[in-house]
Amino acid sequence: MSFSDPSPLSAAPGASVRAVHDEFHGDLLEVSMGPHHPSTHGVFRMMVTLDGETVVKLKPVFGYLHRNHEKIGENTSYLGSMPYTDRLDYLCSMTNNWAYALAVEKLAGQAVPERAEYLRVILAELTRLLNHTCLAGFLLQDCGASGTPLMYAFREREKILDLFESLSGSRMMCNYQRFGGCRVDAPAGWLDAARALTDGYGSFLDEYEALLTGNEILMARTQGIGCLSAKLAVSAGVTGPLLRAAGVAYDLRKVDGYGFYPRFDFRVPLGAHGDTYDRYMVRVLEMRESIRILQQALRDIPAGPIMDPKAKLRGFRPKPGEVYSRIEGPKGEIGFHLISEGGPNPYRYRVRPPSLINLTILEDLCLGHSIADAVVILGSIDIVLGEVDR
Amino acid sequence: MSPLQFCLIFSGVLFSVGLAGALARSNAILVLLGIELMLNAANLNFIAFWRYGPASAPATGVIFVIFSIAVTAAETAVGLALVIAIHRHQRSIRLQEATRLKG
Amino acid sequence: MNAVLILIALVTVGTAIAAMAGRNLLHSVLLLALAWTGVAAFYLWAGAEFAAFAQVLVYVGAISMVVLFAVLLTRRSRDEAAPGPAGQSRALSAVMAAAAVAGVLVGAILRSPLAASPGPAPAVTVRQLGAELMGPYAAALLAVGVLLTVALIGAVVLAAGDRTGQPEDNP
Amino acid sequence: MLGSGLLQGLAVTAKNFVGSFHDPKRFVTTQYPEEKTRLPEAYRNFPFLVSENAEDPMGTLRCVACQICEKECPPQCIYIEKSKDKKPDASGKQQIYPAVFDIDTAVCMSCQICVEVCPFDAIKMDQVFELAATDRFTGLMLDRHALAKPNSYFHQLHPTEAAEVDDRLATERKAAEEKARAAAAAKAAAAAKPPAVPPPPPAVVPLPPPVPPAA
Amino acid sequence: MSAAATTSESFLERAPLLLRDAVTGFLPEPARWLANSLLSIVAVLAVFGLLFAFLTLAERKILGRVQNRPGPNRTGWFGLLQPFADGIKMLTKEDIVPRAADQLLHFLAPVTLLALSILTFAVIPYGRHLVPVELDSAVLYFFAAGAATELAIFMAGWASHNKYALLAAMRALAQLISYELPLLLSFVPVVLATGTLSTTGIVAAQGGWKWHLIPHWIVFTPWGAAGFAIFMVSALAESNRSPFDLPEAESELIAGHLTEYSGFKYALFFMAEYFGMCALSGMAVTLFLGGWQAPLPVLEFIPSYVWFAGKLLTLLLGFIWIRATLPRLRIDQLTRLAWKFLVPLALVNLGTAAFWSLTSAWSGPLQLLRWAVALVLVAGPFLLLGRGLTAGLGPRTYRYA
Repeated sequence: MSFSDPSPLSAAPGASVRAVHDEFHGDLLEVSMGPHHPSTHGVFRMMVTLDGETVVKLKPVFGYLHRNHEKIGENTSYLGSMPYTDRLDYLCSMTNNWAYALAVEKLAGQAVPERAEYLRVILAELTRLLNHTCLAGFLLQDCGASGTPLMYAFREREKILDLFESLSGSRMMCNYQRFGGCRVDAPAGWLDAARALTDGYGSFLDEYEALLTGNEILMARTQGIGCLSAKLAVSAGVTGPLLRAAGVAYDLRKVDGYGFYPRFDFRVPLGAHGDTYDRYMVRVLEMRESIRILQQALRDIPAGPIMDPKAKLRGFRPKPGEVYSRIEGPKGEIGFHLISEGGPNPYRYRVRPPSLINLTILEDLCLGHSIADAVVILGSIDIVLGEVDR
Repeated sequence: MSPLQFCLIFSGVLFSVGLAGALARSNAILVLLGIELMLNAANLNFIAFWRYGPASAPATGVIFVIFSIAVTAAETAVGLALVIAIHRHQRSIRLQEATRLKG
Repeated sequence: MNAVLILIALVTVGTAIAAMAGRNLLHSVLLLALAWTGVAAFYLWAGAEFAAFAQVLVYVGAISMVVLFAVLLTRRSRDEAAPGPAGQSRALSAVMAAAAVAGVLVGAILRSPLAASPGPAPAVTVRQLGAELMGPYAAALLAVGVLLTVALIGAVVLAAGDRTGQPEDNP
Repeated sequence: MLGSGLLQGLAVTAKNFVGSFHDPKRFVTTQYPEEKTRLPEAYRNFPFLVSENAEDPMGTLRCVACQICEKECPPQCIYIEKSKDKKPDASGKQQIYPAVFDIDTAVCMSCQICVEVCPFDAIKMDQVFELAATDRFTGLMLDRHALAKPNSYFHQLHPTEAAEVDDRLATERKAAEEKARAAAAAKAAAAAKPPAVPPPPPAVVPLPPPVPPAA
Repeated sequence: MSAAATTSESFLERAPLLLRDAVTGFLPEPARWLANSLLSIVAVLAVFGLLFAFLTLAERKILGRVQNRPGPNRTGWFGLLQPFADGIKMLTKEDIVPRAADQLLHFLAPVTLLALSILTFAVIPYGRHLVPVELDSAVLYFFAAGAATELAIFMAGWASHNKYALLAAMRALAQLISYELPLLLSFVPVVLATGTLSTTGIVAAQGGWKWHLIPHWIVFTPWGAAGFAIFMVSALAESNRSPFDLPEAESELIAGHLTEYSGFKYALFFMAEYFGMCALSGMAVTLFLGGWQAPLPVLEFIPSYVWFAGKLLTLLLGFIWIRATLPRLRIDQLTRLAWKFLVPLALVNLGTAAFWSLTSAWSGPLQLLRWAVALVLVAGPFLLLGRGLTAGLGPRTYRYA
């Protein structure tokens, strides 16, 4: 009987599942969750085999949102792929832009002015705030809170989106970075607005944590659920907050030190258990660190040009070569692999999508937990189907 | 036919229906339910005699029924636990196949 | 009031027969819940209010739930497919035996000089019941309490099975 | 203690409930059709073609049908056909003009790359987002008549950018005039003909009065 | 509605009775009884039907405000016509029955559920003279009718022939079996203290004030407060409200047992859920909050039914507030909460109540001792069991690389 599962804390993921399975052989229920399901975060499908309410098998099915992104990238000019990267992880277009711009700049040996680098850091950290805030909201929605945390998260997200809109012209599909800088300079008052938002964000996080972090129901629903061991995380190529929640200190901002990150003082929070609660808390703590980075960057940002004067917009043809460039996106390592043959289009264009690679461990995390936990674990992995399916 | 007789016949018929079910069906749960029905028929008698019978202590019949209901609840709980245990061992709740005492 | 009594009897016996004869186990359980409600209606008709509500609470509210739960837990068992010839003959003999019992009972009841006392239903309040239970029947009450506790524990032990003995195989 | 976290959460929601009645920082929704948020200047939606003159939009389009935007458009939603003949543009110069200029807004992804690559500042981003149509094939396919908007409209939408563009165009035009004049002078000098050519008439077209945008 | 009003009471207090007599007074005696019963049925249905309509609106408005948005405000003044617009929408929607469904049960489930939840309204005393049916064992009747509602939810889940609905049916059963017990155990001390199972008797026993200030409501005793808390938690679970809305957990099971219901049948489920919530809240008011009794002697001029309505609405708002805040439990946690926390707590509470009623004669310093012992008996098990329940859970500290 599945209702008498004594304590999920004691069981490693998948432990004794097979034994239970054998005992009730033939009593399994196969449920297709998705592609239209309220909590699969898009058109994603989980073929779940249930014993009572316990997941004994889970097969993720995706590709419903496949758009041929990489092939289009090989047939579009370098610049023309930039707006498509917005649509990979549509919550984090700024970091996608940056990762792509960084790859092309590396390919073309393009320098970036200082102000643009600062702006990129600011925008990336704002994106991280935005993404983690949304994730916390969605995670709680998956836990069954009737929309309240999600609405608070969206209220704050709107403020960041307003900033993006007044800077780039679009809330989500920013298309802001260019090879050699940023497209336009921040309008008058933008940096002050960003400063005000950054200063107020801490109090929002305090309130949000008061609502949720100490909540016994949330702790019962997330602690000890979906434990990801550091070993599995590393061998599966998991990156981002998931990896850090599993206790592995790996943050590309520290490891690669790309952009101007080495100039800023920030810490990398690490979890000890690798469970859903750690994944949630690591993100909350990362947001607090992001606020610190933002405060430093907004204090130090210099005046100056936003675009390298040598950068070419039209007729951009990098010399032949091959690069892989990556940054620490909010969801993990987002990387672009480009091969140029000297033409206006890349010969090969390949994305390393963090969502997809993090999603591969879904079954390992879910086995032995109940169907309600599977939904929460999926939420804590933080996927965006635009990026998974591309 | 006096009302008491009618009530007793009602109870007797209900008892027979339960008996028929308990004997005829091979599904353990249904057999259990047939027995429940027979117990209910007995309870009906208590109330019928309490209502029409010669006056005794005012609450005797009702108290008997209450005790009976409590005992039935216990019986069902144990019976169904047995059914589940049988199901676990035999993959079936047909009583004909539950022939072994040890699983 | 006799019309009400006849109606109650007909509904109760009818649902009971349908439940016992039915093919669908779940329908049987739901019909039986109805039959139990009919019995409760009889208690109510007879004036035993407390017993009627207790009957509904225990039978419809608890026992039928537990039975349904058991039905769902054992729903994939390979039986009830088609009763073989052995099953049919058994059913026939069972019905005959039950009919014989019914015949004996009804005959006996009809022959017996059972005159109903014409008086009104004996009134019994909850307070009276409580006093009786705590007074003359206190020992029986304790015994039932012990029985229920033992049954509960026994049921848990039986249903829980021997999960602890299984090897923990970590994949 | 069990329950303290729950009570804390209840306190937060109660605070928000009360706050939604008096605190505009908490109560952030706007009642959309009646009440509209102010769009930032940078806001972009779909492209439009800038014409110098509101009275004669087709005659004064800045677009010279060079087809760079058509080529650069990532989703390829622009279709241009060059004219066979030449017509005078706003400055009176003979120019090729777009005989056909269609943008399929059902395909357009508002990336603004056409605006960035246009060397003539002829295509800019509009801010009208209430574009619902009953026919998805023709209703969202905008031709050059639907796309042409006067420069004054551009000034209304993006005043900073429009001023910059006007400045730049004016300087370019002046430089072109200077160059033309210099070339003419050189030519005259080379021809060594004493009577100097009179300077050409000023080519600046007065801006039309601002018209309200078609809402 | 029975019990003759004494003329010494205020006009407003007697107003419903006068109204009833004005309508049915001319009828001869047996017909009058029938007409009176019908009238009370109509009155209960009308009042609670309207309450249901506006409760849905209030819930959406309050949820909206908690979430910093206005809630429905387009239909009518402040969205007041929203429930009626919803009703029309529900009525005009297509009624879809899956082909593989058990047609009869699929139809019967919402009807049974609604009928049973309306039955529970019969024994609640809405005011001094407003009790539709006076029964000697009214509380038992209430819970007998309420217990059967979960059967209907099971029917809905099973008859839909849908995997989500089946899972929901299993959950509904597990939930019912688990929470029936603490619900019943939590009010046993009340019966013990008042010595009656009749709702009118229980309310009457809570009349009067200590020092003309503190009402004799059961909730103002240590065991009463604990019992009230247990009752309300179990009532949340029994009425399938958040955080115990597992049968219709939308993030896991789409809509649970409602997945295959549409149109008016869906509306019936919705209505039954709210009726069940109202009935359980009404019972909580009756058992623990003094029913229709006024909180202060000086406030007695306000009619009793107004007090009842006020208390009822307060509890309902509490339900909504909780829904706006808390995430959902998991099914095993739900059952564990019932069996390992609420049931033992309720049993200990029974002992506390027994102690309380045995020591009712204590006075002076002994009175303080009585309070102290009772408080320890309430708080001690709560803390101990709570620690057991949340073992291994707690806030964590994090290290930084």
